[in-house]
Order: sequence, then C-alpha cells, then structure tokens
Amino acid sequence: MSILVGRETRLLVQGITGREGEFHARAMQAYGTQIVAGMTPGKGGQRALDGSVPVFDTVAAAVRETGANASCIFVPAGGAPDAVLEAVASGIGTIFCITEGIPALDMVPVVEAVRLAGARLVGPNCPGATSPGRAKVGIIPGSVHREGDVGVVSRSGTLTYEAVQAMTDAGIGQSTCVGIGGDPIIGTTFLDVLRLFADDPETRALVLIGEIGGAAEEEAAAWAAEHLADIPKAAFIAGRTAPEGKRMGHAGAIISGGSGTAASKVAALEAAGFRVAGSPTEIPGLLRAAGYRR
Amino acid sequence: MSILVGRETRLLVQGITGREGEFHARAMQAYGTQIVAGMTPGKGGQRALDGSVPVFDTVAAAVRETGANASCIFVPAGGAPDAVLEAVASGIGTIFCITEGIPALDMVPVVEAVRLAGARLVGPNCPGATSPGRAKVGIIPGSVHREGDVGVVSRSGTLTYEAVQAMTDAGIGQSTCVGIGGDPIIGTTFLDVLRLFADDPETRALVLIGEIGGAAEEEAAAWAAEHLADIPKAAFIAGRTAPEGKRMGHAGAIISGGSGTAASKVAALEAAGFRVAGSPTEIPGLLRAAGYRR
Amino acid sequence: MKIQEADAKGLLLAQGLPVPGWTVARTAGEARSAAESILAAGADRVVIKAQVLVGGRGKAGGVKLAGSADEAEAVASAILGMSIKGITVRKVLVAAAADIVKEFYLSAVLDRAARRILLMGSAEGGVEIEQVAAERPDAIVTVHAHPHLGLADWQARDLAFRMGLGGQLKAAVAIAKGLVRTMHAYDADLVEINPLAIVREPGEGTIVEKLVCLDAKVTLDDSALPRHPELEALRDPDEEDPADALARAAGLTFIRLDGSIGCMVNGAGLAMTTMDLVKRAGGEPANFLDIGGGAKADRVAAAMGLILADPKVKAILVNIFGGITRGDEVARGLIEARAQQVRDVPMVVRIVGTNAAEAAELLRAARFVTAATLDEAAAKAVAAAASPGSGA
Amino acid sequence: MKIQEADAKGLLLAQGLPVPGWTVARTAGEARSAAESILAAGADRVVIKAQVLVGGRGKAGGVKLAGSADEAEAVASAILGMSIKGITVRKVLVAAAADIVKEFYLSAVLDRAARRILLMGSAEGGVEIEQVAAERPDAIVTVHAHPHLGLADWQARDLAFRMGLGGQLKAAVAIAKGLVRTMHAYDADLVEINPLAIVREPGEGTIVEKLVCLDAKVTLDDSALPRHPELEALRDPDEEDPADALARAAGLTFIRLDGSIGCMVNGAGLAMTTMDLVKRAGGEPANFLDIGGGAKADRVAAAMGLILADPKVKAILVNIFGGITRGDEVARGLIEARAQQVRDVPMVVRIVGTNAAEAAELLRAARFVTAATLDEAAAKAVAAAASPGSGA
Repeated sequence: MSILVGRETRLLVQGITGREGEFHARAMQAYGTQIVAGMTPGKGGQRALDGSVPVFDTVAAAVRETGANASCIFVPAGGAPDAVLEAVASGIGTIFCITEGIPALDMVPVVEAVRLAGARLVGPNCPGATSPGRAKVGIIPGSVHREGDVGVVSRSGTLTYEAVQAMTDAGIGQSTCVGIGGDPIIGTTFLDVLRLFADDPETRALVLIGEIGGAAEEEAAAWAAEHLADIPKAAFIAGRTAPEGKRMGHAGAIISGGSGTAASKVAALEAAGFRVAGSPTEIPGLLRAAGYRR
Repeated sequence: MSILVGRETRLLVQGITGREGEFHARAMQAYGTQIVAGMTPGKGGQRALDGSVPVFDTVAAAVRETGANASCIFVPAGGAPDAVLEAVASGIGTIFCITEGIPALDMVPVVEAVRLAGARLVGPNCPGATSPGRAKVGIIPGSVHREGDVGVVSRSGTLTYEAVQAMTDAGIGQSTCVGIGGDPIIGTTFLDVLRLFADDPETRALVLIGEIGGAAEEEAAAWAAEHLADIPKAAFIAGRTAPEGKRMGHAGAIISGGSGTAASKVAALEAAGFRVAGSPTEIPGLLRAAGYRR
Repeated sequence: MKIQEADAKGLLLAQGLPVPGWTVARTAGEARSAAESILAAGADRVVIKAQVLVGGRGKAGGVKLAGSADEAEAVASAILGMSIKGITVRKVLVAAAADIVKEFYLSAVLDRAARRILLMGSAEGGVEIEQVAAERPDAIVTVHAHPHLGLADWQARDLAFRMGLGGQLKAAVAIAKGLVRTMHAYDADLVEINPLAIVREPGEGTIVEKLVCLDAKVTLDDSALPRHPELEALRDPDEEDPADALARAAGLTFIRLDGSIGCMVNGAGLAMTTMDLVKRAGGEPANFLDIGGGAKADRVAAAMGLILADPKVKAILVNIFGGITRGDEVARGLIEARAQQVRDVPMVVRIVGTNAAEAAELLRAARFVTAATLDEAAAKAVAAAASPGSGA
Repeated sequence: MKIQEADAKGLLLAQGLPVPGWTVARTAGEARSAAESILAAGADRVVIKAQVLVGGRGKAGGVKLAGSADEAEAVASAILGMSIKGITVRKVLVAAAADIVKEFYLSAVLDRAARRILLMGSAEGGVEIEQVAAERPDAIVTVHAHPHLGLADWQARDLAFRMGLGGQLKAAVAIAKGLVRTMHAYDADLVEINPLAIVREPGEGTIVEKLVCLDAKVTLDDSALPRHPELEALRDPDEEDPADALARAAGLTFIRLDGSIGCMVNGAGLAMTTMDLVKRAGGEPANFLDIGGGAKADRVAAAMGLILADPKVKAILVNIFGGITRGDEVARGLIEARAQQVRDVPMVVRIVGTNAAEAAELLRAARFVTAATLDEAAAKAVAAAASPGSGA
C-alpha cells in the first residue's frame, strides 16, 4: 500500500493544456500514473498528451465520464482556489494544488470548504506526492525515488528531492513521499500525513523534513511520540543558521521571538524519538542507527 | 411528551430588556416556562422580570451560568441574524426567532450555519411554539390552548390562534402548537415539524394550517401520506380567494402561474388523507370525523 | 417592490454588467429627440418600450421598433397613454435596436425551498420562462449559489457551458456573478435578464459579437428597503394606488380588491381567511388589510379611513384576534373612527384574545354590531352589505 | 511586505477606523510647521515618531513629545537621521499628543495553525504583546473569525467584553470588524493597533471619551501584491536594500547576510539547508538566494550579478536540484555569467536532477569546479573562500 496516491489513483489534471500542466502531466504519465482526464474550461472535447487523455470543460464532466478520483491543479494563482472548490464540489476526494503564489486569505475559505466536504487537499505551493513504483502526482522528479517502506513528509520542494535522493542512493526506498507545501495556509499538515502513515501497514519507518517557523513540526512530533513510538524515525530541519526576523522565501520560514526556531523543533523531534540529521545526506545512516533494516 | 418546547426547556430570552422582549418574557414565565436567563449586550449583571432572571452580556455566559438550552429572540431585525449565529455558536440547540422584517438574504447564510451546527431554528417572523401545560416560547397567547394530543403546525400567527382556539373550545387539546413563520427563508419547514410530531408518542392527531404560495404544504403532505397515514389529520389553507400575483402581506402568500395555489395545496393534502376545512371552526369536527377520539 | 425596466438596468449597470445605453422619455417629443441621437450615432433602428410594472407589454403592443425620428415620435405617441393590464403607460424607454445573433435567458432568484440563491439559465431566451418551464423543462439549467461562499466561478462556468454559452464564457461568468452581486447589493429577490443576447456590434474596423443584457427585471425585498433608502425613490408614484402609499405610511398592508365588504384584520393569514369566509358567505371582499401586530388606536383609525375611502364598500368586517394586539385598543380606535365617519357604513366587529372582555364592554356601550365567531361575523357583514341601512 | 506606521494608518482610515490625524515630515522644518498647525488647533503637545520598519523605536529614542514648535523642530532634527537597528530615519510622523485614559491592544493576524483569522486583544496595551504573552498569558483574549462568515458582531462584542471594553462596546465592535475588513481589503497578514486607546477629546462643550487607534502596524501578503498595485507604492525605497529591488525585478528571493560565501540555490528549503551546511563546514553565507522553480539562463545571470555586487563575497556555491529547473539551463547561465564577470571569485557548482548529465558536460568543458554532494560542495566553497585565488 501507500498513502494519498497509488495504483488506484485515477488522476484528473486541472490546467492540463497550460505549459506547466502539460509538462508535468507528461512526466506523471511516463512514471506510470493513470491520468484519466484533463480539464481546461473552453477546451472540452480536445485531447491532451498526444491524444491519450480527454480534456473536459468542467470537473463534473471529467468525473462523470472517467471516474477520476484525484486531481492535480496547475491553474494560475488567480484561479487555483476556485479550481480546488470545483474539485471538492465535484466529488474529488484527494486534491493536490501545485500552484504557488496564491494569496493566503484566498485559501482560508477554501480549506474550510474542503474540511466540511471531508475531502483532502495537499498544498497549495506543494510538490505533490509520489508512491514509488506506483504513481506520482505533482512535480517531484521521478528519478529520485526507489520503491520501499519509508514514509517521507516535507514542507519544501528541492530539499525533499535532496533528502529522498540521499535515501535512494543509500538503497533505502520510500512507501510515499509527500510534500505538504510551504504556504501559510495549507490543506494537509505534517500531523495529517503522520496519521495517514500510521495507518499504512507498508510504511515501516519515517522521515520528516521541516523548516524553521510555525509549530507544525513540534505538533507532529508530539503526536508521533505517542502513536509512532515503535518505528525508526529520522528528521531534518532547514534554517538552523537563518537569522531571526528575516523571511527566507517560504512564508513558513520566519522566526520571531524564539518560537518556531530550529532549536525548538530539533528538541521536540529528538524528544519524540526522531534522529535529527545535520545534513540530508545523514538521513540514511540515522534511519539505520534507529533500527531500520532493509 | 411534546416537541421543541417542554418542561425540560431552559429558556434564554435574547433582547429581554427591550419592550417586546420583556412583555412576552413575562407572559412566558406566567405560563410556566422556565426562563433561566436573559441577554442584552451591555446589560450583563442586571436582573429582569422583577429580579427573577439574570441578564448576561453574551449567550456564552448565559449558557455557562444557567445551562440554557433554548432561546427566544426578540432582537430587532438588524441584529437578529447575528443573534441567531451567537445562539448557535454558543451551543443552544433550539432557537426561536420572533423578529419580523429581516431581509431574506440575511437569513441565507444563517440557516446554513444552523444546519451545519445541527441546531434547530424556528422562524424568523414566527409566533413560536407552545406545549400546553408545559411551556410556551414566543408570543402565542397562552389562553387559546388546552393540554392534549393534537399536534398543530402553521405558517401564520393570528390564524393559528383562531384555529387553536376553535379546537380548545371544542374540547380538543394540543400536544404542541408550532408557528413556523411566513418569511421567505425560514429555519424549520412544515415537513421538519411533521417529522418531529411523527416521533412524538404523545401526538395522536395532526392539524396543518397553510397558506397560498410556495410548495411547502405539498411537500409536507407527500411525506405525511407515507409516514403519518394512520393518524387523524385535518388542514386549513388560507387565501383560497386571493387574487393572483398580489402579495398578501406574508411573503409566502403570493401565487404566480398556478404553482402554490390553494387548489393545488388542498388537492395534495386531501390526497394525503388530510380533511381540509373551509373555515378554522370546522377543524374540530373534521378531526373527529377522521377518527379522533378524546 | 417591483421596479421598472429602466431602473433595473440602472442597477445592473452600476454593478458593472453590460447593458446597452437607453433613454427614458415621458413625451413623444422626448422620444423623438432620443431617437434622433441614437440614429445619428449609427443605429439603424430604435426600440421603444412601455415602462410598466406588469408583464406581457410586448403582446399588448407596448414594444415597437422605429426606423426614423418621425416614426419614433409616432410610435411613442401611440404607446404613451396606452393602458396595459389596467396600467396607463407614462414613460417609454428608447434604445438602439440590437442586432441579435441569439437570445438566452438568465436569472437569479431567491429559492425559498432550497434557502439559497438559484441561478436559472436557458438557451431559449426572449420568451416567457414559465412557458419554457412548462413545455421543455430540460431547456432550463440551474445552479445554486453556495449559502456561504456565494456563486463560485466554476459554478458560473458550468452554467454557461450548459446554456450553450461556452463561446462567450468570460462574459457569461461575469454576468452570472453580476446577477448575484446585484441581488446582494440591493437585496433583490429576483434579477432577471430576458433576453440575455449575443449581439453584433461594430468593433475596431470589424463587427464583434458581444453578450449583453437587453432587458432587465428586478424585484426588491420589501423587508430590506429601510437599509436602501435610495431605492425607495424607484417606487413609481404614477403607477401606485394612492391608498398604497397611505397604507405604507401608516404601517398597514393593504391591497384593494373588487368587492363591497371592507375587511380589517390583524395578521396576514387571518386576513386572507377572513376574505375567504366573506366569499364563502356569499360576499366579495373590498380589500385585504392587515393592521399588523400590536396595532394601536391611531393605526386602527388610519385603516378605517382607507376602507371608507373606497366608495364600493357597503359593509365593514373587523376581525381581531388579540395576541400582541390588545382588543380594547382596537375597540377604542373603532369608536373614534366611527365618530369621525362621514359615510354611514354598517360595521360588524369581532374581537377575541387579549383584553377581549374590555373590548366587548366598550363595543357594547358604543352599540356596535358584534359577532362571536369569524363565520358569524362574515355572515353578518355579508347580510349588512346586501341590505343597506340595516347595519350599525 | 512591511509598511510604515503612517501608511498603515492611511489604510485603516480608508476602512473607516477612527485614527487621529497626522502629518509626515521629511525635514525638521516640515515637522515644525506641522507642529505649529496642530498646536494652533488646540493641542497641548505633539508627538513626533520615527517612521522605520523595525520595532523598538520608542526605546531607541525615536518617539518624543514636544510642547512648542521650537521644541518640535529640535526633536525632529534629533530623530531624523538617527539610526535605529541599522536603519536611518528619513521621515517622522507628527500628531497631536493624545490625552490617554487607558491603553489596550488589538490585532488581527492570519493564524496558520487554525487556518483562519485570529483576533487578539488585551487590556494591557502600549507594551509589546510578546512580553504580555510571556508574562501574563491570561491577559490576552482571542477569537477566530469564521472562515466563511467572517467576524460576526457577537464575536466582536464577546472580545470587547473580555478586553474590558464593555463601556465602549459599539466603537470596539466597529474597530474589531474594521481590522478584519482591512485584512481582506489589502490582503494583510497582520493588522495591529497598539495602543488602541480611550482618549479624552473636547466634544460639544464638554470632554468626551473616545476609542481610537493611536498606532498601527500592517504587514501585507507578498503573494497578493500583484492585485493591489497601489500598495506597491508603499514600499519604502529609502529603507530597502537596492539589491532587494533588483532581486524582486528578476523574480529572485534574496536576503543579504554577513558572511563571505555567496549562495545560489533553487528552492527556499534547500537554500536554507545550503546556508546551514556552509556554516557547518566552517564558513559564513553571504546571502540567502532562491532562484525559484524553472529558472532560465537570464535569471541565473541576474542572480550571479547580485552575488558579485557584494564585495564581501570570496567564493560562490551554486546548488541546483533540478526538478522543474533544468540543469543545463542553469549551467549555460553560469557560463555566460562568468564570461561577463569582472571580479575573479572562485565558484563551486553542484547540479543534480533534471538534465544533470548535460549540465555536467557543459561545466566540465568550461572547467568549472564541481561537486557531487551538497556536503562536498559546501566544504569546497569554504576552502576556496579561505584561500583566495585557489578557485575557478
């Protein structure tokens, strides 16, 4: 098994006819993801990805005609919140929003609508998720992965690739890698992903890649201490040397007045049984030191 | 038993220090309703109804201090939607909004919030509900009632009193009388009330008092045909002679293009086993003709 | 409250919707000069439309085209003063006749059953939507605005695609959202565009197709008028029964009818029931009159004045069920009103409920004809109207 | 984006919040004439406040009172040009000194954990809220605006009562709702009033107490600035590092730091990690620089220019993990940038991921120093910075 994406994923790509949407849809399809539909208003009736994927005007039509059960959104920031709402209202259960630059207040009503509908939104401004050997949704390069049983969850993009590549190079494969996104308002938190991993029988170790700012890593650590005590766990926190009060690109990466510091996160993670790496390359070694065998 | 209001009702009166609020709170108390709290922002700490009822600044404080579980709202139209939201958010389960003249679009988000919270709103612009001998909430004159087992539901105010008085004069008592209000957007429909009566073992007959306009009576009749087939049922529809296209005071009382006519309502009710009266005074006789014995 | 087409278009325009220009004319001369300007600006023809609050003005001959200023004057002259369903036309709207490619229907309406705003669209525009609904219900597509989030873009797009407006997607979305915005901005309970039309317009050196609102119908929520004082000015005094204005000022709900028995009742449902019972007893009500809750003596006097102002009234039936309303207050108002009464009309009074005993005593002392039940009151009033002079 | 107090007050005023008047002065002379007007209008004293985007200006001597125009000129003269936390004061705000009865704190902030707007209030205003939070957390009261319905009146009332503002209920509710409205109107992620104060003001022949916003702090959501072009004008060019403006124009995220190793990375998390590893290897990063996703050659060249413009930079570390970004594009950008490079600074390049092989070939041909892992790259860059001339 795996979480969020897998062989059962029947993916709709919202914004499939855009430059980014098409590029990544192609990469997802090449990886083996079942892309059953594309959607771009006004382009219904066309076919995308060399004719292999039907394009619809509305998500409702795509769902009705193809049984799509997950969606990946590449719609520009101005239309992305609406795209999420359309997916939710049309019965899509798992939605990945890759779009970056969405004003934070636009997402406030959207995440609430997602919650009320009992759907799951990952992102926005996230790289997506990959269940190696099964499916990838989003923009994580497929080449960094290896099939396996370590669950990876991260706030950032390229840093995740770095960490996953290090694992793959060391022969450690992943059950699912999830990038939750670095925006202020996101649909799925570290804790949400840990809960999913806890219920996944094929995930036998965990890697958490956090950043300074906020308290999401601490919250996740506290939960893991109680519910994931028995499996090997490693972590990495970016921004240990970032100066206070400066915003390092990610909205999350700002520290003020001692809260959200790397030190507080490292302490919380270590207290919860995570081995915390000083560099992404140390993660494989720390997993093994924590008892991971594969 | 009874529905909506009863001996277990611990009533909060929102707007208790206003002229209407105080007048009717006094009448409710005189009828035997347990009024445990009043609420008027800025008058917290005072006592109303000759010192017998504490007044709070917020509904939350009233609930916390007195265990209020129902509320009756006499707040002016401008503040009434907010008063409903406050009651809902503070955990009040049953809310009667007596206020008239609330713009319809103001109620659209409010009834949705009530629905999402799983609470019940009766009204706005309704006379309230009385469970004779137990409690009355709202403005229905207590004197018209008699304890009994006939459930009454109505869209209007004084017409309800007329019908109930006729029953009382004929020796037929009521389990609960509910006025659902005549506004375009109301929290509780005829159908909702029929469902409650259907679950009330002490309600052994039904009286429905409708009006021209809309399709709520037809909808309720269809449900009653299926779920309330076995009990005596009588009905009255006001506006049989109202001219088409004219709005007769109640927002509901407008007919256009044949829908919502008295004829369609009478037909639907008769098809569902209701005996339909030509005058409110005929209701007792029709109930007896339908098999009601008391 | 209903408002006229020109006023409805003004509201839509203020909300940013595409409404082609128009002029309102009160005389044939004004219509002529409006037509001159429009024709001079390049239009082939003008359309002249009667401004009345009743439907079916097209069938009644209230909408005509004109190809010249002379013709416009003649047409306007014919329409102004015309009676449509009993309403005299006092204004016409003059606009360039559109070059219509295709007509659609689009409206936003408060859906009571669903308790949210409903958008209704159809590719069959320009005809009465009730007729489309009856004959080809599949030709009507609908979507509900979310009660908290409003009408989302995707909902508007979905509606547009289903209406066959995919080719005008952006404009259709803007208009659909604009209708909902208009409802909220003015507390309208209906905003209807029929026809919404694709028209040909001269563009930059070429002909462009545009989606525009060619007609507009807006009705406002009376309960919300207090917070839109500017909209009160859109009430058309020409078209309103003077009695309506008096009633509104006195806080009464009054509707004039054709019969001979004046009714004064508290509560709309009871007022309708009273009318029904008058009719059942063989009479015809002269009006619907709800004096509302908690009516005091002065409001009763005003109500009596309204009823007596109608020369058709031959008897009066007063039916009060006291709840908030106190019976003795009503009785005092009646006694006072009768004292000032110039016309001798029989009156039957029934007062029950709050302070009914005090009321009964006052009425007895003043020698009013009373009744114990509503049926009895109706019967007595009908009898009184049938035999003038027999009353109070 | 942070904006200055005077600009923040302007936004609040535009949203209808009660903000006493102020003037911005760039010279002591301007401050003098502003003070003259204010004193002539009846104020006893004026307050002169440094306009800088850093906190703690009061402690730093950037806020002073003056009782005369002379004194105002002298005070302004002292504050203008003063350096507060490294920022030179170029503007002061001049306003009538308020007659404060009691100070409160009120703010609206985007609460990431709860994913909704949080209102935070305290009866302990005028001091840093972080200090109140640390010392007396019970003195802070909060409420979340509903994510769909916004801040309801009852929530604002509840907050006001708990803040001890029951005596100014209407004003407090209006201000609390105004803060949320301000957040939405400008896509702010923080709107803070500290102090919110009850002040005495001369009323109609008497002294009245009023609730007003005496200070204001607003930060804007950078992601939303494209839809508020008018707010871009509030960015203070005086206070901004010129490199920031260049970076913004090129679509880069750049933060200048104190070290000697320039970093160019794609992705914020990876960029922070690169800094961390430079430090771990014994070096000090000269900057944080995220070239973003899908960076093309020209953006790489712009980034290189920014790094080289810093004279402290003694070595450059380029770390690219290609996902959306193509490694060969970056390599070409680097080769081009080096060709135009005026200053000889050693460079260590690591490119992995998409098109890494093509990149490696280009870099090899151009004789760049490369590294396989990030740790290796960091170590090489630190070594290069330590021994100048040893690099590429």
